Amino acid sequence: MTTIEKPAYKVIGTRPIRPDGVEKVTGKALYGADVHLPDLVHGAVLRSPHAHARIRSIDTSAAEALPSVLAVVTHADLPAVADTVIDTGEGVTRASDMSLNVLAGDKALYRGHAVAAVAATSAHEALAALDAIAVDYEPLPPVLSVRDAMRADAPLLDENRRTKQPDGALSDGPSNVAAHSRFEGGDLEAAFADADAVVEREFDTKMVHQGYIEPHNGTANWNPDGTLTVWTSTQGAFAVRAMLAELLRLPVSRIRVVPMEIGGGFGGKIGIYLEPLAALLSRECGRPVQLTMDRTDVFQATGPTSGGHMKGRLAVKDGVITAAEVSLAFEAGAFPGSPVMAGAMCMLSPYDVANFRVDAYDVVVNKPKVAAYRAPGAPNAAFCVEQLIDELAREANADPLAFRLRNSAREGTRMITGVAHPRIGHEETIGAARDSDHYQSPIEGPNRGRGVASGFWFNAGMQSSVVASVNPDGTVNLIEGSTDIGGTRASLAMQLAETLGIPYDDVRPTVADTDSVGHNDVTGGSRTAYASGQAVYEAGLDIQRQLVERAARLWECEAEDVSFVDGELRHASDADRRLTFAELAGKQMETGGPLQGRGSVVARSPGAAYGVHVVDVEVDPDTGKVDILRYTIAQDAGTAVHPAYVEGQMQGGVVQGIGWALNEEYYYNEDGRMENASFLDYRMPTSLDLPMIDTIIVEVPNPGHPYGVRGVGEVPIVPPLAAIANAIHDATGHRFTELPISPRRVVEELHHLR
Amino acid sequence: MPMRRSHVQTTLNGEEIDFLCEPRQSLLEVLRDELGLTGTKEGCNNGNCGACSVILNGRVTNACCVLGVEAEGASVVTIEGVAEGDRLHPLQQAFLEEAALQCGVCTPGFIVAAKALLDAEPNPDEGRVRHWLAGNLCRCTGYDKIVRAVLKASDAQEVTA
Amino acid sequence: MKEIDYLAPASLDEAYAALQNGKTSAFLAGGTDIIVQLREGRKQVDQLIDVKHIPELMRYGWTDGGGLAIGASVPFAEIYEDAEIARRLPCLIDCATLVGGIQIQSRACFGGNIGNSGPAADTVPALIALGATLTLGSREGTRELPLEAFFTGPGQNVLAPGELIVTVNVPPQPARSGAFFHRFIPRNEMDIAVVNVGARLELDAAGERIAGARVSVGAVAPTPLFVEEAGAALVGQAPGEEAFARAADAAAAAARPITDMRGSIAQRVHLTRVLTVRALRRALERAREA
Amino acid sequence: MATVIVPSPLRPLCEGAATVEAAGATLGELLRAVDAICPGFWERTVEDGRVRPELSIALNGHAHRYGLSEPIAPRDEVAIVPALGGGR
Repeated sequence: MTTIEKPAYKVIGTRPIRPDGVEKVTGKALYGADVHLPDLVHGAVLRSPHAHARIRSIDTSAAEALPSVLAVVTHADLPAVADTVIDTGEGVTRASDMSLNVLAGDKALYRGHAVAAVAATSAHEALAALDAIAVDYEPLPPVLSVRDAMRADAPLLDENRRTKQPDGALSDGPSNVAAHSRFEGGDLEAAFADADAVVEREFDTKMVHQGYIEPHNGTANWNPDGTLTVWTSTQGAFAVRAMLAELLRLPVSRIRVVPMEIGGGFGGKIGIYLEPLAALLSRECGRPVQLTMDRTDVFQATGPTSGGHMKGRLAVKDGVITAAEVSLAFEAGAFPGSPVMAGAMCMLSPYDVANFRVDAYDVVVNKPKVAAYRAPGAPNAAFCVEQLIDELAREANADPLAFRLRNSAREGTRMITGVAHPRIGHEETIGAARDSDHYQSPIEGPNRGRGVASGFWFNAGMQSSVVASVNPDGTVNLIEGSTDIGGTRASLAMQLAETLGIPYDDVRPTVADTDSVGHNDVTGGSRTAYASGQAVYEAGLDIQRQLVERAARLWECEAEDVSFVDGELRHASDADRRLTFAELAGKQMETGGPLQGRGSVVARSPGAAYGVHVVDVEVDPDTGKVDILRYTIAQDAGTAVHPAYVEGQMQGGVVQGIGWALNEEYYYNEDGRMENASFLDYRMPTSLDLPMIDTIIVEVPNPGHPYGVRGVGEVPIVPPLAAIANAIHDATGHRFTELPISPRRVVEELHHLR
Repeated sequence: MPMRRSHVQTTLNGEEIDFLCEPRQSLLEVLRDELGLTGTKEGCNNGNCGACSVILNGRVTNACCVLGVEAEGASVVTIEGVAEGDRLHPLQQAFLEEAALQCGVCTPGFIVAAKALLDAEPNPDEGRVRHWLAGNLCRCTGYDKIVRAVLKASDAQEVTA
Repeated sequence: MKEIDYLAPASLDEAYAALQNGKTSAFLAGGTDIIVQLREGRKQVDQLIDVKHIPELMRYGWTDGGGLAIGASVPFAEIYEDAEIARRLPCLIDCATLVGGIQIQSRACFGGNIGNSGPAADTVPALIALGATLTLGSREGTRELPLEAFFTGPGQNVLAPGELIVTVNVPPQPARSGAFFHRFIPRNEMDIAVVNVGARLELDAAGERIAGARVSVGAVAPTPLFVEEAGAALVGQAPGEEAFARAADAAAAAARPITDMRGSIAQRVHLTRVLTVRALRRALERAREA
Repeated sequence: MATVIVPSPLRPLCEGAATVEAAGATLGELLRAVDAICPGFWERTVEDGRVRPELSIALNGHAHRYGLSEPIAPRDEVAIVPALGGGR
C-alpha cells in the first residue's frame, strides 16, 4: 500500500463484517423479485419482434377478454409528458424519450421494445395472454451501426431529429446523429508537423451489457386515492420516484419507492423499465402487480453500453506526447444519450497534452437505449488512446510505464475542457504499478506478452442526506438512502463510527425508502462512500456539537470548555469531568431530549480516480484463445475506508473489463436480432477463466473529503480493454483494433482467414 | 384459475413437507412462489448462471432446470438449510470474513454449490474450486474473494472436524 | 410455459404405453435442455415423460466382453466419479466432465445429449470415436444401431414414434488403442462447442504403425460427423505429425460449417484441423500407455 | 476579476479567446458580464434561469451543477464544461 500523510484512524482502514452480510449469506435478504404481497398478481410484457417498425395499430381486445387477464396497457395509457429533462444523477434524459422507451409509441425502435403489458392471475397466464394481443407492424429497415447510421442515405429513426452541432446550431437536414461536440486546444497541425513520430489507427467496439445477475423487476400498488408504492431493485430510489412522477404526472409526495436489495447494477439499474408498467397495470386492476424480466429481456430491452467507431492520431516529440486528434462516434441506441462526451473528456485526462482536437458524435441506432455502465464511455475511449500511447512509447523506445509517467497529468494540468486538475494520484499510481512484484518480474515463454494501460474517471459528488439517532445505550441507528450494492452500509457506518469515536458494531445502518429519509442521488458515479460518507460525517459532527452543548449544560460550563476527543466528552481544565459517548447518550431525557444528527450535503469535490493495470497473457495462436496469466491493478483510492471492499471493486471492475476485452458483445444478425441474448452465448468470465486479481491500493487523500475518500467503483473497468490488447500485441506482434478480441477474431486475423 | 395441480411429497432442508404445483412449474418457482423460500435466486432461468443452485438428492443442480413434480420423494437442500440454527456454516462465515459478496444475489448459489463441493471433497485446491464453481456466475467480485472464502472454509472445516 | 402433463413411468412398458396415448411427448431425463426449450417456446408438447424411474435407464455396467452399457438417463456425474470407467475409458470422462458445469452434470446424461441431437453435442464425437452403439426400445422390441447412424439433422434423429433410447453401448476397446475427446470453446467452461473432435488410434503389435483409427467431428455440419476418410488416412501410417496432418485435412474437407454467434466458417474449418491433430496426439499417448 | 474558461464551441462568440476575464459577485452576474463582452454567451449557457442541463460549471476545478446564485470570488476560475453522462 502506498500511503501519503494518512492520519491514524481507528475504524477507517479496518475490515469489519458488513451489517447486511448475514442476511445475504443465509438467503434471507429480500431482493426486488422476492417481494410477496397480499393479492399480488403477475404481469408480462409484449415486446417488438422487429428492430425498426411503424406500429399501425394495437388490438388488445382479445387479450382483455381472456378470463385470466386483469389488465392490459399500452403507450396510450401513459399521460402526455412535459417537454422536460429528468436529471437522474448519472446523466439527464428527456421525459418524452423515456415515455416512448417504456412503451413504444407509433414506432418500435429496437427488437425487444415494450409494446404492451398484461397483468393476469399467474405469470404463466400473463405470458400466454401476450399471444392474444394483435399488433400491426410495418417493418422498416433497421440501422445497426454508427457507420451505417451516419451515412447520408441511412434510414432515419426519427424524421424530425436534427444534429446539434458544435456551434449550437441544428443541422439543416434530418439525421441519426443527435449531437456533434468538439474540444480544441493548441496548434494541432504545427504539433503534428513537428513530431518525431505519429501513430494513427481506427478502432471498433461492440455494444456490451453490465451483466448483473439479478434481472430487472418492479412491483407496484396504486391506491384509489392516487398514492403509489413501488418496490424495486434500483440504484436510486429517488431517481425512480422522480422519473415516475414525471411519466405518470403524479405529485412526488404521492409516490413511495421502497428500495429492495439489488443484485448488481453497474449503472444499468438507474433508468426505469418495468416500474411504470406495473404502476399502470395496478391502477387498472386495483391489485398490486409484479413484473420481472427474464434474461433475454434484460439483454434486449434494458440499457447496455455503446459500441462505436473511433479514430485516433497521436504525435510524440522528444518523448513527450505533443498532439492528439481523436474522433469518437458512439451508439446511443434508440434515443439520444450515449456516453460519448464522458469518453471524450476522460481519455486524455491521465496526460498532459498541449495540442488536441476531439470530436464526439452521439448517434441513434435501432438497438436498446444505452444506460450507464461503470465509467460510461471511458473504457471504449481508453481502448483507442491507450493502445496508441503504447505504440508511441515503442516509437520513443521508452518503457510504457516510464512513458506514461513522463507524460502524466498532475495537480494544475489542464484537461481538454480547460479545467485544471486538483490533487490527483496518477503519478503515484504509475509508480506503484512499476514497483510491483508483477512488473518487476520478467515475462517469459512463447506466445506470452505483457501490457499496461492507465485509466481515469471523474467520479461524481451530488446530493446525499442521512439521519443518525443516538440510542440510550450509546448505539446509533443510521438512516441513509443510498442503495447498498457492494458494501456501502459498512463503509458509511465506519465513517460515522470514526467520527463519533465509537466502535463500528455500535452503528447500525438502514437503507430507507423515499418517505423516510431526505433526498439521495443514485448509487452511481462511484459517489456513495465519498458523498454519502460526507453526509455521515456531517451527521457525526452534528451529534458531536449537541453532545458538547449537553455536557456543558450538565457541567454548568461554557461549551468552549468542553471538547469531544476519542469518543469522550472532556472538560478543558477539570480532568475529572469526563463522560463517555454512551454515558451521555444515557442522559438524553435530562439533557434536551432525543439526540439526532443530520447530514445533508452537495458533495462538490469527488477527486478523480486513476488506475494503472499490468496484465500478462498467453495466446494460443492456433485456437486464438487468450488466457490471462497474471493481473495487477494499482489504483488511487484516496483513503480506503474498507480495504476489502475497495479491493473487491477493483477486482470486479477488472474482470468485467476482461470479459469486454475478450468475449462479450451483442451479436446481431442483419435484421437487428441479438442472437446471443443468454448467459450461454453472452460469455461473461467464469471463475475458471481467471487468475487471482492482485490489487495495490494507493492512497493519495482527496482534499475534498474529510477522510480523503475518493470513489473507487468505476475506474477499474477503464484500462483492461487496452491493457489486454497491448499484452496481446506484445505476445503476437499483431495489433487488434476491434473488440472483442475473441478466439474467432484472433485466429481469423493471425491466420488471415478473413 | 387453478390449473391441474399435482401433490408432491419431499424432504426440504431436512423436513418432510408436501405441496401442490402445476407440472409446468420449475422447482425454482415452487420454492420461491409456493413455499416462500426466496433465498434461491433466478438469474437466467436456463441453467447458465447457477444462482438457483440447490442440492437435490446429494448433488448440486440448477432448480430452474428441474420441475417441481420431480421433487417427489427427493431430498432438497436450499440456502435456507445451510446454517444450523443460529450457527452459520463455515462457508457462510468465510464469505462474510473474506468480503466474498458484493450485491449478494449470486451468493446463495455459490454457497450451496461450494457446500456440495466441500461435502464431497473437503480439501480442494484453487484450481478445483474454480472448476467446480464455473457454473456459478458472479459479476461483482471477479471471483477472487469467493475462491479465497471457499478455500478458507475448507481449512476451517478441517479444524472443527 | 404452456400447460403440460407429467408422467413418471416405472418401467419400459409403462413408458411405451405413455408414448402411445395419443399425445405429443418429450422425454424428461436431466431436464437441462427440454425444460428450457419448453419454457422458451422452442418446443411444444402435451406431456413430459420422466424416464428416471425406469430401472434399465438408470443403471450402467460392464458387459461380459468388457464393453460398457450405460443406461440412457444415468447422470454424467455418476459416470465420471467411477474410477474403473476413468481408468478403462478415459475418453468418456473427457466428454462427461465437459458438458455444462457441475450443476448440469448432476442431472444431464448421455441419452439426453444424444436424443437432443444438437450438432455440437459434446458426448457424441467421443462416443463415435469409441465405436458406440445405441439400443433403442419400443413396444415392438429393441434394435441396435451405430451412434453415427442416429442423427438426421439439427435436433432430428431416427427415433421412431413410440421409441426411446434405452442404453448407450461402448464396445470393448481394441488392444493398444487410446481415444481422446477435445473441444474448443471461447471460455474454459459453460460454452457450446465451436468445434469438437473425438479420435481413437489403435497401434499395431509393434507399436510402429496405426492399425485402426476413428475420427469424429462435431459442430461443423447439421449432424456430428464420423469422418471415415480421416481414419483411412491414418491406417497403415507411422503415428506422428505427418499422418495426423493428413487426417486433419480429411476432417477439414468433410466439415461444412455455418457462421453464427459461436464461430465462423473459416474459424471452424481451421479449428477442425487444429483439434483433430491435438486429439490424435493425445489419443496416441493413451494408446502407448494402454 | 474571475477567469472564465471558454469551451471551444463558444469561442467564436469571444473572438476566438480561450479565456475571458470578467467580474461578478455570483455565477449569474459573471455570465452576464461575459455576455457583455461576448454577445450570445448567456443564451448559450443559461436556460430557464439555470445553467443549461447539458452543461456543468467547474468552479476552481470542481464540476457541479452550480446555481446562478453561487458566490464567485475575484480570483476564481470558472470553466463551462459538458455535463457528465451526456444524455439529453
